[in-house]
Amino acid sequence: MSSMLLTLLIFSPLLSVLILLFVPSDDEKTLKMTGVLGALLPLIAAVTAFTAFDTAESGVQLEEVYQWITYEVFQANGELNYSIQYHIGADGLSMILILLTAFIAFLASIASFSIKEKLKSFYILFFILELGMLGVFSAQNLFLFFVFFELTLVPMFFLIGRYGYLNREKAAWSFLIYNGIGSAILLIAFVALFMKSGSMAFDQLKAVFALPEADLKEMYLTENFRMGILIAILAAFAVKLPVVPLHTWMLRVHAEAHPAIVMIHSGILLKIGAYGMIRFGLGIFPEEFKSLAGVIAVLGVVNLLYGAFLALSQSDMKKVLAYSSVSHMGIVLIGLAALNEYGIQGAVFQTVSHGLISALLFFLVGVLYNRRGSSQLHDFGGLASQMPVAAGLLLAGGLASLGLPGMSGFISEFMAFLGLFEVMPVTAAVGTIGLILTAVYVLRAVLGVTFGRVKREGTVYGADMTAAERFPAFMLLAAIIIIGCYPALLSGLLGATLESIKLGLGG
Amino acid sequence: MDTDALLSYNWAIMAPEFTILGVATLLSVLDLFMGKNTSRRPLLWMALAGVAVAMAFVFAELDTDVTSILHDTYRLDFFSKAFKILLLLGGFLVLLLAADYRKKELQEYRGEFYYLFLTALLGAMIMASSADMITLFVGLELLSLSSYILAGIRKKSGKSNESAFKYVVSGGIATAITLFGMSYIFGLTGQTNLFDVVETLQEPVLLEHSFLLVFAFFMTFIGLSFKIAAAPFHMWAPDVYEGAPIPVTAFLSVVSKTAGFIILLRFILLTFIAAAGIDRDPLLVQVQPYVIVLAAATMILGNLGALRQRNIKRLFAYSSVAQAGYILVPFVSNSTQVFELIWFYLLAYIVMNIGAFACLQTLTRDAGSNDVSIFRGLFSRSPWLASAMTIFLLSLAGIPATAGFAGKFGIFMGALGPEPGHYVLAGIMMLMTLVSYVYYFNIIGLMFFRSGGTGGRRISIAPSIGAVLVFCAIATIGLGIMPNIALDFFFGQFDVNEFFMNTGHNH
Amino acid sequence: MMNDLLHSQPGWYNAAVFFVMGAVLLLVVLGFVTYAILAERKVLGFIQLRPGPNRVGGKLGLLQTVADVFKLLIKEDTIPKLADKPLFILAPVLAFSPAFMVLAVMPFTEHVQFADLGVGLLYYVGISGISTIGILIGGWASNNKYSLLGGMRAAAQMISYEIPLVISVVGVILFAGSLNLTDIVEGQKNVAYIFLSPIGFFVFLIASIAELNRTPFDLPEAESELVAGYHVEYSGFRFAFFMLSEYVYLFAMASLTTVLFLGGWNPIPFLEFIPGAVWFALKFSIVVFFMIWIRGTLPRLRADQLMEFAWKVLLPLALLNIFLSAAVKELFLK
Amino acid sequence: MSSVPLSMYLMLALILFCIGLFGALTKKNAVIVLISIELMLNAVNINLVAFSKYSLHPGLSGQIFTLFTIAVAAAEAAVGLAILIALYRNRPTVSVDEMDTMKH
Amino acid sequence: MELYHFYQNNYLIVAVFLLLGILLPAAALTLGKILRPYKPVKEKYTTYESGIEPFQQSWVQFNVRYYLFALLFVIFDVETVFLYPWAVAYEELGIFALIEMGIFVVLLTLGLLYAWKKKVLKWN
Repeated sequence: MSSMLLTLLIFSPLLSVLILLFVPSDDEKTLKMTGVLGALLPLIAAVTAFTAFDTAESGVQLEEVYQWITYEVFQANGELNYSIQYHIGADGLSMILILLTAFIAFLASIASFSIKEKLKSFYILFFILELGMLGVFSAQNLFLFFVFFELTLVPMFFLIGRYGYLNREKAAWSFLIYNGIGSAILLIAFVALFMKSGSMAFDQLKAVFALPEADLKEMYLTENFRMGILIAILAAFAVKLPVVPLHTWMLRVHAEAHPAIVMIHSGILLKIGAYGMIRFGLGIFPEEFKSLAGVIAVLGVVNLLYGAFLALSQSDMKKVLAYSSVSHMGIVLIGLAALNEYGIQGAVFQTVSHGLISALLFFLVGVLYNRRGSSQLHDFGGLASQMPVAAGLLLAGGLASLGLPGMSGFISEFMAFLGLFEVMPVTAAVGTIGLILTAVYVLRAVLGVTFGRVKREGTVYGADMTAAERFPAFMLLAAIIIIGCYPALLSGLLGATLESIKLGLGG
Repeated sequence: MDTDALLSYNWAIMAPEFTILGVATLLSVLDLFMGKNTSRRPLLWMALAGVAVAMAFVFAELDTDVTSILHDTYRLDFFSKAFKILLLLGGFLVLLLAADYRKKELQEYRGEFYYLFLTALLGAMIMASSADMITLFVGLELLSLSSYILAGIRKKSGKSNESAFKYVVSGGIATAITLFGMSYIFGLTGQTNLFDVVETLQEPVLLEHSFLLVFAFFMTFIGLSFKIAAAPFHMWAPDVYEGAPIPVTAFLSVVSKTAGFIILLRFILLTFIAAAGIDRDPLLVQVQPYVIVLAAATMILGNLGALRQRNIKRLFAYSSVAQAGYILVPFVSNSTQVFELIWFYLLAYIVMNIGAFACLQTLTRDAGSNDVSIFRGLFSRSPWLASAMTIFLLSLAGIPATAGFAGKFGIFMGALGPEPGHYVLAGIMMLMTLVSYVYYFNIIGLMFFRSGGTGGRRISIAPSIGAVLVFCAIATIGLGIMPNIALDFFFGQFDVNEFFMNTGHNH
Repeated sequence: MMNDLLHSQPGWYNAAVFFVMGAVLLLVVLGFVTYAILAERKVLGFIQLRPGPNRVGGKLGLLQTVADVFKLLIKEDTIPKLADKPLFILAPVLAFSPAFMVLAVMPFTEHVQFADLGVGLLYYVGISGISTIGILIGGWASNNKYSLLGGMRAAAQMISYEIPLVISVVGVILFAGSLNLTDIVEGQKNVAYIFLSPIGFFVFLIASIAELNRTPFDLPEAESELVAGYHVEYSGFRFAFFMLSEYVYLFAMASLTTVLFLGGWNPIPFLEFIPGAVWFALKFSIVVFFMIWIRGTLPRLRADQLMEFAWKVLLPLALLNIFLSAAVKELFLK
Repeated sequence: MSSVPLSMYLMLALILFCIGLFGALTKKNAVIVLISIELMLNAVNINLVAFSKYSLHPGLSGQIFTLFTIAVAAAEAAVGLAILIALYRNRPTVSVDEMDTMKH
Repeated sequence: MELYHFYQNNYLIVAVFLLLGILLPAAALTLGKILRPYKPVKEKYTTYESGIEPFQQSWVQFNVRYYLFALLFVIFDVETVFLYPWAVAYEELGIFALIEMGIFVVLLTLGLLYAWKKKVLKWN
């Protein structure tokens, strides 16, 4: 039974979808209950999977392999089978992200209580989205990865377009088009890889590309080909991450979608970009990745600075957060470019911690928006006096975001920069400017809202956060602090996996 | 051909064709002698039964060895069986669509509709299992002539007539061009039997006339590309689709297109497989750039054309042009994959496109308009219909977990498999897929994001349409998740030698 | 001599000889037409109990037609101002030439035949169809309502009757196994096909009368309804050519009937001593007489009866005839 | 009067074909368009018959092919004309230029 | 070669007959031109309409039934294309060909029946 664990985990949201189909659409209470319980289910499964996971082992665990599709091709040199397996499993990296996904999704399901209309279809789409995300992180071959990857695209399109603010449709469209381009590039790269190497499974691909150069030539896997594929893959994930010139869609989504969606989007979906870069870039093409490290580092720094600068001048809280996401994702790139243990660990940490922090902040902004009908900075001020809890949480989140020691943000930034300083000190030094800027814009926004002058007299925010609102916020904050104080929780999980990545890099 | 030889033929293998022919004849006689005001519904059931019986015969023949009778003009091999299954499946579904077509004009000419439909189907089936230029041509024309009339069957509608006339003219020109090419093939070889043609084409003396052979290739290829509405001859499609009643449109875009690909495979591949082009290179390799241009042009024109359509039938016309472009891609794959890829894609195309047409028919009838705005707010009016339509549109757009994706994935494999891979073509195809997102998702957006539409009243779905919708939706999803069901069926039986070798004489 | 000529290298010499022989045949045909018209008038007169032409050329009026021809020759020729002039001029030629061309394949006796084509019958059917176009053009080019209507009617009638006509001879082809007219005559050495395929003959005869636009199928030129039909605007010799082509067709059709069904030059048993040419002439004359006789006897059909008769009676009969002929062949000739 | 070489037949057919194609694509009168298509098909017939007698591999099947082409061409013309008549009943014109009710 | 000459000669005769068929009208009309009078009067060149002033163009639209018969003619005439070769070759083909032709003719008859029932054969 335990061998089916991951499958059960991935497809557990389907059960909720089935139940939801039979719930009448006007029965709000049942819908909400089903939604929350439905999101709890994968979380429980994920924790179970975690307990079954042996952190000391480096390889992929909880594996399941079934023959799926076979293409028979008759060629001049005989019959050739291209087969695709249903192959899932998890190593440390996957496990962390699966846990993160289940956790944030659960909280997001609570955060979506503020949705008043079309709740039924919301939850249905939500669970399909969760299925896709869980699948993405546990897929062990390219095909499956791509299927799940695209599977997140469609529900997300609906979720953005149907639930959210005024310009949500536009946001949905730009989400679709940009991510469409990304996945298009990805698909071509994957198929080319498949046709040339004859396999789609990660481990087999790794083995193939570890072959001597002469053998690779024979399979037409020339250096140019490998480089081309790597660049294509990186470009595809760069859209997702997003890397600077390709980031506009993400701003729109963050500004227009419903907070619960943005929690998921910023907390998990963006992480697919980072995950993909680590998994495919580093995992399969370590050599080629090395030669691109300089470029990636520069891109990371650009991201960091650009995001920070623009966040400084935003008047909308959501925009501030959106740019801060751009900026923080730069840190992931920086960590990756370092290509050493610290760097990569930093990148992964950043992935997780930004997931938690941005989820928290977006959730809070959503809460405020519900009270005030706006998220413009100048509409707020003196929040601490009327909504102390909310103000406190906001402050805590802001501090986590700027990297206060003791919170998760600090560890990741610290490690990423530590890694980069080891190899590219100049670039890293430029990057640190971004950290300072971060502190400035976060404090400007957060302090302005919590303690600043009330811009307009008689502003009434209404009641402080309800229990349903407090729960997710406190859970997230707790997670942030726990990781910040006890990073070994992650690094222990990650250690063995990092080891294998390092092996691929040649020590 | 004496009496004994004729009696010795295994006529049983023609059972599917005889069934269709018999039913068509029977229906035409019955229709003549039925009273003017008698309902023509029994004819529908008979036609459906006929198609089902023919389908049963095809399945019963699956184990039959390759047999060819009538001096190889009729040939039963797996290729023909596999494609006949597609044709009959498509035919069956379209007939079900027609069961609900309540337009007054069509009612009046119902009888004609049924038996012309069957004769068209018969023509397509003859094409699927003939290996002689004359029978191929006769089958093609049987299909074409019947379709011309079908397109104009609402003879009191000016649009229907106009579309039929345009169809006749462009079809006639295409036929003439094809025939002109065929006449040169006959001239070079003195044979009309395809296998004899192949044999004769290997004579060294023909190398001196390779120019003529290349000429013949282009003429036939261009002429035949009319049937599939590929680039130089796609302009008829929008007009004809718009003018014809929806069941006919569905027939043209699905069954007729399948038939077009059948003849392309049977005729072009078989005839020219061993032919030498100019300078003695293999002809099929030499002309590949042109096929690529054709495929690319078809995709581009189809997708860009669809972008600016407001009329939903025209939109689907352009979309089907684009789909034809995709299916042309495997022709450059240089391997036997071309059969399986085309077969599978056509199968997927049949279920998804007929499903979409079923929705269209319900909606256009309900709204009395062909404007794309009929989709407004469909989800709130009729969630099931909207969900089904979404599945079909997603499949047409090639989103994973749908049949369309499995098909497109295969096509990419075909394009990138050979060395060097056709990256440009794959890139164009991917880009065009993205363009297609715009119009497919635009419909989805209308259904889900907008409200309004025809007064918000609910839409009733006729039982037969419901059956089509359910079947197509299940098949679309099923083939998307488990494409191996269909692929294994194909691989289990398909033998490429059987297609290219002249075996199976039974005398 | 003819045989040698046919097998020699073709050249201008051959062409010249053929030309002379063709001209001779043309004169013969013209002579036939001249006296066929006279004969027709005489026979009609006889049927109607009146003498017919009896002034010019003796008591029998032997020169009556000759005089008529000369009259036509010196008549003023008018082309209506509104007519389509080139087509107006072309039409009579187009009507006449095929009528003469079909005679090229007709085997009159064993030795008197011009072109011995393998597809003789098909040639006849194909070429004779062109005349319809001539008539149609004539009717249309005149730009006259009567003539247009006449032309259309003629065309409709001729194409309608052409179907049973061509299908009714399938039986004959079946028996002879050839389209060559000589072969067909040879095939009737023992028994004429009229006995083997009576229905075919019946259909053929009726259809051929209709094809010739003769009473009772002479609607296209019904004087009382359409003034004169498609040639109402024609005068002088242009008119003469329409008339001429009709009578040349009479000649050709009678010959064809003789060849296909009556055994051509084959003699009746025990009378072999009489030369083939005489037999042919005799059978031919009977057919011609029969046609004139019909004209004198039967009234004109109504337009709808005319068309429906072709499609609903003659065509099914012709189709039936195919199988009857095949049955006869299977039963008696194997 | 020696025999006519094959290339002459092919040339004739090609010329006819091109005239037909040109007419079918450019003529405004619908009937002429149909006639042009017939011309193209007849060019094919000339090709087939010429090939069946003079090609490298003479064979009767070309002539049989021609029979089928003729039959099909007739059917096509009949269908085309029938549709044209139906069209004419709805809108009295045979000008191809006026068949433009359907434009994006 | 002999046979080929025979073949060519036969068609030469056909050509000669065509020439004659055109020459005769040409000659006769030329002769007539010399002999016949030419006295144009305007009225002579008007269209004849039973003595009244002609009115309107006469190139009017034809009744559609003419087209229908033309279509029927085209179909049936061309189908005989198959009957003739069949009849010629019947001797070698035997009884089975008869059955095949039976099917063919039955289909033709069905077509005729169809036209009949659809009142295409009615002249009105």
